[in-house]
Amino acid sequence: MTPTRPQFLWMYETMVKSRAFEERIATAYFEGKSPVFNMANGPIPGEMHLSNGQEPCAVGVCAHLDAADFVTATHRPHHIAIAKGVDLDAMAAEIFGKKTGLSGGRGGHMHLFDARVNFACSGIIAQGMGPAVGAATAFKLRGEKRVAVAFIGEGAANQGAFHESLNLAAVWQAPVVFVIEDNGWGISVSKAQSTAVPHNDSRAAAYGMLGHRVTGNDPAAIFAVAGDAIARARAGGGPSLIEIETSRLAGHFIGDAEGYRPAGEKDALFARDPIPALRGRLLAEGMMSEAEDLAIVKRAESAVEQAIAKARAAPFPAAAEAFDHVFA
Amino acid sequence: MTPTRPQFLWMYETMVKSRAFEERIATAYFEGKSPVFNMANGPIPGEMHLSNGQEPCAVGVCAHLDAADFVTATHRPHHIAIAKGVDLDAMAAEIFGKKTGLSGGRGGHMHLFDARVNFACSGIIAQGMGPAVGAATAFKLRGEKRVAVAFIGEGAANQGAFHESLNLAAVWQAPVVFVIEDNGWGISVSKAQSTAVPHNDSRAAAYGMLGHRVTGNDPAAIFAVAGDAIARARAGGGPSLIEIETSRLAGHFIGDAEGYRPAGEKDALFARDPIPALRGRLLAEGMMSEAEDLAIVKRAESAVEQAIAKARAAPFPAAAEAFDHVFA
Amino acid sequence: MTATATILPNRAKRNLTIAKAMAEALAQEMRRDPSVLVMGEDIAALGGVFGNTRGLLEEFGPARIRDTPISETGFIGAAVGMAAVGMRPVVELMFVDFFGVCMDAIYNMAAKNCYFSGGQSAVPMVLMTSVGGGYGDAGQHSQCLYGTFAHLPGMKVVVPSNAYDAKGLMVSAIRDNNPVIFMFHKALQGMGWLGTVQGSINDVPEDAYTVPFGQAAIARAGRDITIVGLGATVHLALDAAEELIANGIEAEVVDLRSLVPLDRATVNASVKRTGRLLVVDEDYQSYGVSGEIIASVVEAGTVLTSPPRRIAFPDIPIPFSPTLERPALPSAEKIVAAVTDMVRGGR
Amino acid sequence: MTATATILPNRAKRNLTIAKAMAEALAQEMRRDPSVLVMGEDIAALGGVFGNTRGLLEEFGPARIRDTPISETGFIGAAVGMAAVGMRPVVELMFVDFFGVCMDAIYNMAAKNCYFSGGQSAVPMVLMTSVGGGYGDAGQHSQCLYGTFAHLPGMKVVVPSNAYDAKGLMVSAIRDNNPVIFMFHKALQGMGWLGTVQGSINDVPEDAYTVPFGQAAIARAGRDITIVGLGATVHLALDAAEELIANGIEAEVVDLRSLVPLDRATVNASVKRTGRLLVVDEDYQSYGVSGEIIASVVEAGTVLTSPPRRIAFPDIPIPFSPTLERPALPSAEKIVAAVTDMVRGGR
Ligand SMILES: Cc1ncc(C[n+]2csc(CCOP(=O)(O)OP(=O)(O)O)c2C)c(N)n1
Ligand SMILES: Cc1ncc(C[n+]2csc(CCOP(=O)(O)OP(=O)(O)O)c2C)c(N)n1
Ligand SMILES: [Mg+2]
Ligand SMILES: [Mg+2]
Repeated sequence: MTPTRPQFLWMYETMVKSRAFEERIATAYFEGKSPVFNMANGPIPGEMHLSNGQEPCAVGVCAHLDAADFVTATHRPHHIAIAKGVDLDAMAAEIFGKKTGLSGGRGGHMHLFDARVNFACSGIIAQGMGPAVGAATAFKLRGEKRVAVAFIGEGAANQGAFHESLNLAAVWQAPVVFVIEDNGWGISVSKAQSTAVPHNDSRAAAYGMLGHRVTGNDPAAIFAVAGDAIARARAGGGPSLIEIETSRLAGHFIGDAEGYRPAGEKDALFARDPIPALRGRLLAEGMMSEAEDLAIVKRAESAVEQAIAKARAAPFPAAAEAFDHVFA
Repeated sequence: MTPTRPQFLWMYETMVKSRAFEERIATAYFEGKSPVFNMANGPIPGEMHLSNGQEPCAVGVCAHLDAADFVTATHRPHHIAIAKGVDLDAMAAEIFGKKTGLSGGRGGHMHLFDARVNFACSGIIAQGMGPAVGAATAFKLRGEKRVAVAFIGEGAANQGAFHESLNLAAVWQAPVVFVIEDNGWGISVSKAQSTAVPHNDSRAAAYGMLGHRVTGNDPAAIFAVAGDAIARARAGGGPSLIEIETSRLAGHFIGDAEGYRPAGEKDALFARDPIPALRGRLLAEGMMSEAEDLAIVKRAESAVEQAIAKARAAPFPAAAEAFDHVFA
Repeated sequence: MTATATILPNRAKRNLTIAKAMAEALAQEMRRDPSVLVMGEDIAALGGVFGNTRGLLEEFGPARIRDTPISETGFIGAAVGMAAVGMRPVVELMFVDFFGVCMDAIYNMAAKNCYFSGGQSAVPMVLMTSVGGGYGDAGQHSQCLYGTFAHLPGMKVVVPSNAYDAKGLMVSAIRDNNPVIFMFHKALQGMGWLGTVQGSINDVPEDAYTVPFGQAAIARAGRDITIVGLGATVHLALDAAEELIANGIEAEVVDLRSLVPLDRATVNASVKRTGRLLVVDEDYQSYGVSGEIIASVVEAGTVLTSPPRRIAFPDIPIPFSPTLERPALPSAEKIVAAVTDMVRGGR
Repeated sequence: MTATATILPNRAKRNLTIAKAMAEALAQEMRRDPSVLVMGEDIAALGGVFGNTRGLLEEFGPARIRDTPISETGFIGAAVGMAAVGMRPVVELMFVDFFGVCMDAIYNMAAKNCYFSGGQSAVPMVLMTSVGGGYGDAGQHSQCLYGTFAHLPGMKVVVPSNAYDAKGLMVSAIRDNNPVIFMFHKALQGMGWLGTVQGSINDVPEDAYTVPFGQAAIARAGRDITIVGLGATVHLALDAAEELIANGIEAEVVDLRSLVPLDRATVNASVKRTGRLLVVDEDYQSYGVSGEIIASVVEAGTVLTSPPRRIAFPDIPIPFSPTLERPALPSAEKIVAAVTDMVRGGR
């Protein structure tokens, strides 16, 4: 399955938008955090896990989804949220803790929920997997052609929920696709230190499931593999597992000095940044002109600028609102 | 690896002893529970999970272990405890809730502990696996030639702890062997209903681990496979996974009417009872005479009789003893 | 949620067990609402280890009555996802003692997703789970853990003491748009093999009805002391109250029925009338239900004639042997002794 | 376990953070006892997300300082097995909020195996885990869950408020033959990026010493009211006490230091002197620490001048936005207001 030109351009624009978003978030995050870096301060407090470098995973998969499909993301959710069509303004406002945020500032960056596009999160490693199996099972039960996708990191593939969810999905033949973003690290612990097999796609066999690995952090390759898996799920062909080789260009969270990385690793990753790579390909293959590129970048950046500006301008929730929505 | 004659005879005698034990326990369990079957009544209250039919798993594995090796068992632990050398008198007394029991009546039949022979239990599915990995890692760390074995049922192979423990064992190359007693059922749910793959040994590959399946519920075959795995672990060759086809000749617990079993299944299992099968083989191959058989059965039964008699005669713990040993 | 059953005047009594009342509520709600489904271990062909799903497989088939692998994190997580896309799953955690393998799905997702989503994504699910000891099932199969669940925000927690309440609370739970932990006590369940406290079997209207959450019941009125119980301890309190009459003491028994929301008003009003408070709880004593009830009463400024007391399971794992377990459990005898002491001027 | 440090008279002060005090305790015990080892996520090369294992990998190497996969059930279970064969593992659960993925290993095995084995098989292990919010980390990374752990029998639970106690409690924990849950509050940890309450940094003797469990500290003496706190709330109480002087109120501040065992005697004796009780807890309010402390005092028959009160985290998930989270947290301001009201004759 090869992306059409519009799909290529959508992927590109979404990646650019996602990266622009992360950059603006990083900038805002540092405000109020110097000279002393204290997570509690500034317009965005708390941990901040950026997705720089992992955009291909989000776009290659979400290109095949629409709002009715269900996605669960992790502690590192921005790129996926953006690719899934989560309202960018409300998402930015949520990250700034504002009343206009997706959940009025209750959730924050690790708990982005947008029911309109069936997007959910959990900050606990691998815990989004069970919900994805459940949503998919509901779709199957009701005879709907919707699918569910659970994103996790490669570190999460060693959590019990991974095993239980894959087995359950296979036993129930649920229309769900499990996507592992393999950036090689779980905070400071490398994949080799934590995972008994080189690649997690090989673990699909333990569930009689199809497993695929996509190398090169290439959106088109991801698009192809994810497209097959999602189409198969949608057609009643059951679940599958995809592991995508990707790169974490930011620290685990902002502030991570990454002293644990081997020398030179980070530079090598930057040299393979997937955004310039895709831009190069699109230009080289004549799918995008320089002018189109400029327009795309401008559009993406202005969407982000606008979202961030609105978020900054929005009011904070009142203290009493903390007590709302504990129960429905 | 073939059992020597003494090993064969030890396995046979241990199986006979284990079965005799279960039969005496069943008899005692029913006392006080008629005309109305109320689990709270009689000399042995609570749930009672018997191991009838699964003796080959215990003896085939434990034949390779000595007191220094660490074993974790499950809610169905008697056969394993007996094969591991847990003190039979203290074990019987524990099951009768007596002061002379392994833990003075605090644990009961699902919580048999005998530190003297490094035997531990958990009634929570698959939870003994992590401790086995830990004990094995400690042995490796200290340069001891001891191994650990975790027994679980095939239903437990779908629990998250299975995945985490196998991965951890493989990453740490711990001298541990995971043994699955596949009796085809997790209470009323068949293996096919719960497990995405036909055989769990295939799941070993997900951890870069050797996996074996032993069919036929045959102690000699189990002995051979377990012997290799344990020897390999002891020699520093790392963990492995063994799935053993076995049969649950009793209900899940005493009182289980087993209405969920397909017609005829139970009769077929009784026809393949491993104890007469082994007896037949030993007699046929001249490894045991009829007289020796009689002596073995007598010895086994009298050990059991004695243990049960002592247990019955022993005093109950005083109420105040409930407050002892909460902390060391 | 305030509708209660209209009991037809000449209707014959239908005395049901809690197990049957739960199964009936499930069946009726499943007929009414196609989004309701049941998942758990041994809940289909077996009808539930504790009988509360009996007959459902036959009527509703395996798509809606789903036996699961032994994967509590997986299938309780799945329930959260089902709820997110419009189903109303009822899941069973066979024994509450197993919460340790799946609590994240319960307390970090089911209980919080509504909040995290600012109300966009409610989690209408029921987790039914068996609690309680007294039948020799030892330390990993006999706990109540009421306090463990009630302490964590975002879940409603209900504990029926009888079949009427069980049916009505189950209907309320299924219709509620929030996660509800439905804790049924094994000694009240009506499974012969677990014995059955007879008081738990009572008249249950045939039609569906709701029992609202957050309304404690005065199980027995009395003026000398308020005994607060829940689930099985309500019956111990009632037995004790009956005996106490001989001592000239009239005890009021309050059945909490739900822990979240907690009906502090009814408890406080009762204690205001009686001036004395005894809490009887089968859960571990410290940092649990008994402390919360006492604190709620005294912080409200209610004046007590004698210091409040509690009878709870001591802070020890639950021992197996009946000679260890039974004396450690709350009992009518202990209640009688404590109440007598409190009313007759013990400290 | 009653030895306390001999502080040499002319010794220079060594003001340490809790993180450093914990790391020092670990290093000293590891030198002393080869059976001590440390496991957890990011505790080796990174030195622990919260700095409490910094330097250990360099000194003790990867066999004893073990980074783990993200498999809490696996490695905490492994610690139970290690303890069974003679090791003294110290494991880290990075945030207490993650207990839901591994609680069985903790409360059904670590906490009960000693009992189940009748004392044959002790479980000498330490589970260290970070707690607390206030820095915008939202609902799955900001909880305290003190009550959750303290409610379940078989584990000791300690909560240091300062570096001196942290070192001594850690040494005690490692030497204890039982599972000890060591809950360190992020705001006190001394990691710059989390801010640091300055009062948590104090003078720590170089040599190993123990702080015994079950002995609350009178962090400040006063005659008008007893404020009970633990961990971070001790400092809020101290700040409030300082302010209250201006109102002519002398508050006594009790630092519980351990929840299990709980030093009810010290709390009761203090309340007996002051006649008033305010509990300040950052954990969820209901069914937790605050209720237990209040119940413990009133059931002992201690006579109070005014009804006891509590300031705790409300029964809501922890919100992200600072304008929602901060007002929900306990604060010196809230304490001052409550105390003033209580002492100046509010109800
Ligand atoms: C159950 C659980 N354990 C630990 C953590 C802490 N934690 C947050 S992110 C992370 C690393 C995750 O690695 P990976 O799954 O590879 O995702 P990545 O961060 O690389 O995107 C850890 C250990 C957690 N959130 N949940
Ligand atoms: C985590 C957990 N879930 C459920 C149970 C209840 N339970 C006890 S035994 C059992 C079936 C176990 O099946 P299997 O592992 O195949 O062992 P078997 O009983 O066949 O020996 C179940 C579901 C439990 N003890 N622990
Ligand atoms: Mg990663
Ligand atoms: Mg089985």
